[in-house]
Amino acid sequence: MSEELAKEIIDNFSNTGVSYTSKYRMYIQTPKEELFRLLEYLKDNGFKYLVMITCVDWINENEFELVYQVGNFNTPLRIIIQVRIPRNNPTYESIIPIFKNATDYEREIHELFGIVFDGNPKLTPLFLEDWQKFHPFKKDFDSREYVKVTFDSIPTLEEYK
Amino acid sequence: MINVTIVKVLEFIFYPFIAFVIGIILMGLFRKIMARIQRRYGPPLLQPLIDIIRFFSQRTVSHGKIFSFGVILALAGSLVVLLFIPFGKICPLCGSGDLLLILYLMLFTPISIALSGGEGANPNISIGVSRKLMLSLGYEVPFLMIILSVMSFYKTTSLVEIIKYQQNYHWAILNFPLVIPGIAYILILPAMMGVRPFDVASAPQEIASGPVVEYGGKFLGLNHIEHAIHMFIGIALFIDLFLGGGPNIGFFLVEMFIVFFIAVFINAMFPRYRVDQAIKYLWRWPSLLAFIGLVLVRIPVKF
Amino acid sequence: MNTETLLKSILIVSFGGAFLTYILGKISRVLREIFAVLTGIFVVVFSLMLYGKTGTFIYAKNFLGFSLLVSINNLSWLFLITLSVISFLSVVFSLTYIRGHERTDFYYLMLLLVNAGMAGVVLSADLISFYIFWEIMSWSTFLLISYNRGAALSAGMKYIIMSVVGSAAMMIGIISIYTTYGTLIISEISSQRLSLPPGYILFLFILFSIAFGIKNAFWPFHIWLPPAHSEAPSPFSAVLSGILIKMGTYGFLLIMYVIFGMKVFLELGSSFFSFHNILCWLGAITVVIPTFTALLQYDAKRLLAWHSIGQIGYIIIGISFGTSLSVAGGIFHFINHATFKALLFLTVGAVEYRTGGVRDLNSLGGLIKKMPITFIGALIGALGIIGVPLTNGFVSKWIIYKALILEGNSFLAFAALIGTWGTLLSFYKFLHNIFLGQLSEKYKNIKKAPFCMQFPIIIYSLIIILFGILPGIVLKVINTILISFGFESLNVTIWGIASESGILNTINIFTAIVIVVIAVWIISRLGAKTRLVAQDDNYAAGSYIPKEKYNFTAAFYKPMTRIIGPVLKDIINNFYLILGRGTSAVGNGIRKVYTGDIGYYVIYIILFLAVLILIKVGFKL
Amino acid sequence: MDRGQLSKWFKHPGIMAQKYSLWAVYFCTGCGIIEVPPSITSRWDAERFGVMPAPSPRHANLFMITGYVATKTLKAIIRTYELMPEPKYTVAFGSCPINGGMYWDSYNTIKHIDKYIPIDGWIAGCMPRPEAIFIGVTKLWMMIDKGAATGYKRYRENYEYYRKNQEKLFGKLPWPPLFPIEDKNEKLTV
Repeated sequence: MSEELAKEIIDNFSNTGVSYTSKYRMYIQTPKEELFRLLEYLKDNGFKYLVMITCVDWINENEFELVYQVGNFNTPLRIIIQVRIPRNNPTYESIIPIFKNATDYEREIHELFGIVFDGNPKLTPLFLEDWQKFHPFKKDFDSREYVKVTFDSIPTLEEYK
Repeated sequence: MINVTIVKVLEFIFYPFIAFVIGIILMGLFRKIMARIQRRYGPPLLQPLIDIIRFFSQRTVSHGKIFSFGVILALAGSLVVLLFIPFGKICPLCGSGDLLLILYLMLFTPISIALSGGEGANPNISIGVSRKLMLSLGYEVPFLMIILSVMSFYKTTSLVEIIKYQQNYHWAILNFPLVIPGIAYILILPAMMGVRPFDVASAPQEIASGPVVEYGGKFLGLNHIEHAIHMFIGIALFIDLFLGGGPNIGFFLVEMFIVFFIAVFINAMFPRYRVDQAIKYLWRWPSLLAFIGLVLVRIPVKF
Repeated sequence: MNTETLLKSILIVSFGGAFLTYILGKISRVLREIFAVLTGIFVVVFSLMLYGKTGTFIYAKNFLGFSLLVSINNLSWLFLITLSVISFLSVVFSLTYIRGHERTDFYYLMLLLVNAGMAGVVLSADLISFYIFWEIMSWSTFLLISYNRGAALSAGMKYIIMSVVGSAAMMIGIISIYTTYGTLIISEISSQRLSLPPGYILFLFILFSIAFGIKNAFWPFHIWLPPAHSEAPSPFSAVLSGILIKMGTYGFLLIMYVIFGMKVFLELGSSFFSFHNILCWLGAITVVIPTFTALLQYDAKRLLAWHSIGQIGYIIIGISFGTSLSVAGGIFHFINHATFKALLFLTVGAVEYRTGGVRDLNSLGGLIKKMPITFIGALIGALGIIGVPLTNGFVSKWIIYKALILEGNSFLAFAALIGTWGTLLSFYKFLHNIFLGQLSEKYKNIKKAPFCMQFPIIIYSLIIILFGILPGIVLKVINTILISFGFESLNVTIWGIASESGILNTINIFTAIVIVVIAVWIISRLGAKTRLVAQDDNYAAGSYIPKEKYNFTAAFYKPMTRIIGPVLKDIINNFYLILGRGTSAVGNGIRKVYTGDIGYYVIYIILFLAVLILIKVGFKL
Repeated sequence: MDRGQLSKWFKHPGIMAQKYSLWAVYFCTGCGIIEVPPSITSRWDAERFGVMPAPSPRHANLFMITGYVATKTLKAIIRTYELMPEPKYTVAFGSCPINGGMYWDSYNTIKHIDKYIPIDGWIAGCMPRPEAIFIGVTKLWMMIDKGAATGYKRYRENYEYYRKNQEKLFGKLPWPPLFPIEDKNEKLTV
């Protein structure tokens, strides 16, 4: 079942490749512009369930990779779509119109990677203590430096006296 | 004449202490038996007393005048009710009040705890108080029927006379029409004492112990003293009404501990009811028994 | 000032004062308020001077051939003093309450007219003047209920329809009494002990109990009361539920024990289905059903209105149970209910005045910090209506229960007793949702109630506590009334009743409570000093408390109302709705016949003549 | 365990009662809370020493910081600590609250908990077993006896310091300061 689906996707979507298909998994690489259409296409033939959205920081290619995973309730096949977006001041349109439950995934990625999803109403802090200053999951974030700045700078009682 | 007043004054002063000591022992036993049932060693018998002393040594906060005064009034309410309940021969104020008065004096404590809790402005307290009031409405329906059947059976409203009748003939629970209200009373006793299946009003897990959430040091101490005396009153009233009030104090204490053990074992076994489950239970079996008792007392059926 | 001039001057002052304030009101606001208060004071002073006096005097020679008399005895004195005090305090309360509204002089005219009508009803010695003052009272009540337009109009309409039906029933009763007794003067009627057939007496009793029952608003005739009380302006609903309902009680007492006498009333009907037994059971239903429907309300005044009906049930049980103890309890409860119900309505009025008309129990909260005096008033009122010892409500309820239990009638006693816990639940919700809990931002800067509003609240609270601790003051007067009714007197002492089976000694209870409270206060001083803290320093499971959202008021007794809610559907209300729809259908039918254009009427006349001729001719054949 | 010596009870009941009725705030701050249930149930019953979980911080006088403290939990810990009535003691479990432990370089855990709230006793072990908790409790008894468990006094005297640290970490705190910052003596009214 997954082979014909892969063939159809490759035919009618420009420069999208299917790197791996099996009974349970299918990996698709697609450019930024094609993602919306691809998701709608998959949702039409049964992939109604957005499992999760994650993000990978390719620092040396100076790119972020957004990974969308959609599932189908009556087949074990999971489709994983990888999209590359530029790393400096990254923005991308939100997929809430297609999958409503994407808000919190995008909110988390915004908080931890700093990618701004326009169209997402609630980009408020989720886990962290509303610090707009830094995005901890980016590779160039040095947490030891951050700890020295925020925590070690606070004096102990003896130093304070 | 003078030595009667002296005896009355002495009773007036020492009766609350006796009730407090018995109440503390009951609470201590409560925790000890619960521990032993759960196969653990359990605190010393006088642990509630240690807790109270610790509460009085802590400095806490108050949310306003009604908050502080309500706690004092709650304990005062319980003590005043205590003075009207005969305990064996001791009964300081029985001359100027009867069972109806005790029934209404028992309103003092829930109202003052509710008012002082309300001022504490915490939804946990409001939920706890609304549950306590609903539960009290739940067990008042059978309780009133039981008391009315006893009163109209003996054609008097004064508790002292009821005890005198029982001591002359035999316990109220033994002669026929009053057996049924007696059983109904045993069914609702856990609800009146706030024991496990019915401790929904002060549930520590759900509403952080309900009305007492904001009570800190001395307020919690006063609340624990009030709980001890309330336990004493609950059982003493049942004994006075149905088990003949005990000719002397020793017999009274024995009856008290037996009734108390029943309550503890019920507490150890049952999970906690929801409020509407508790009300449905209280309005089904105990109310039916109490109603049958009321009808039988009203229409003298001779067997 | 002998009694005759006193009685006449009460009527003149109250009626004259009403019209005077109306006229002066046109000139200036201050004059209107001064005169309104003056009429109130004068009526109170005059009724105080009438203590212990009796006598009947004629004040109008031949009004349609009858002479109208006015009389005073212990019973009417008791009602007079209560109604004058309550109306005076309501006038004082409405000085500031009504200042902002328009048509204020119309409001004062109507309020003083109601008071005058009530005074007239209580003082009248013959049935004609009784009926006239009754009508004045009903109509001015209707105009006052529909004072602030909108929903009040339909409430007033519902009230006036039912009270017109009641007055019609009373008029038929008065005419039939006149035909049998030949006279309309109450004292003469009660002195002729005619032996009338029981059926006829029952007919008279039913007529009068419909008239007084509707005004008294007990169970089957209660539907006008909740909308009327919640729509009327607060000072007037204090008068309405404090004393105006009690005119029905005065009427009941009049026909039960004065006009027909005690023996006739108690023997009416067979042993179980006797008239007074049915009335007792109606009273019992009136105690239970409205008290628990009050639990479901979330508008403060509607809750209080349903409780007025509930408390009337106690009075009805007391009066119609027939033993001296129960009648004493019933009369004492009427005075107590007048005090704490008026107090509760005034406190709601004060809250309404300060928060800009908000009465919804779900959106208030925390007003104790801003309006402490109003809170203390509402607290004492609530304790009174629940019947907590040391308040007057307790003594009267205790007397009624004792009477019921001594007769062994435990089912009635159970219905009455369970009403108390219904009142306890709904009045804790009333106090909690308005005064306790978190104060919301909207009411951060409201001020205390003005002095004109606090003065009546303080006076009522003192009366409740005073009568609670020393009930003997009122019980002595009631004892004289009982003797005048023909009951045997109770040995009443200053601290309560010392009957053989179970004594009530309020002074001992008071001293015991005071000593114990002082002792516990000393114990509480043992602990360390406490630190006063604001309302937001509260336990919220570790997080800081969410502003505006940390109050539990909306579904206060949800589990309970889910159980008793479906049971308490107002069947009586549906019955009246069906009745209303039926009458309007009949009306439409008749309108089809009288279409209004002449042609039809001519045809009807011709047809009718034809039928007559036919009958005449027909027989000939 | 001098609970039985009545003479001590009469000499200074406050201290003895503080020792033998330690109610712990039932607030699971970190991974150590998994050790508390076994210590209060039938195997190691803590209630025989008077240690009991308290339903609300107002009832408690012992606060156990069990395990590493996340930044967001610190806000709740400060709030609960301030709600507790005055003679109160805090005990920290394991090394993470001392200096961050194995999360020493993580951006969202607190390194030195005693910069924000005063700690009286430390129990070593990642995470201490119930026996270690009881030894800690007995050590706390000795400190209370000697009057060395004065965390709450330290908090009251240098409240300015603690408040400044807390605000440096969290910015503006929503709740007002517990003790007035200007003058040290708090206003006590009944």
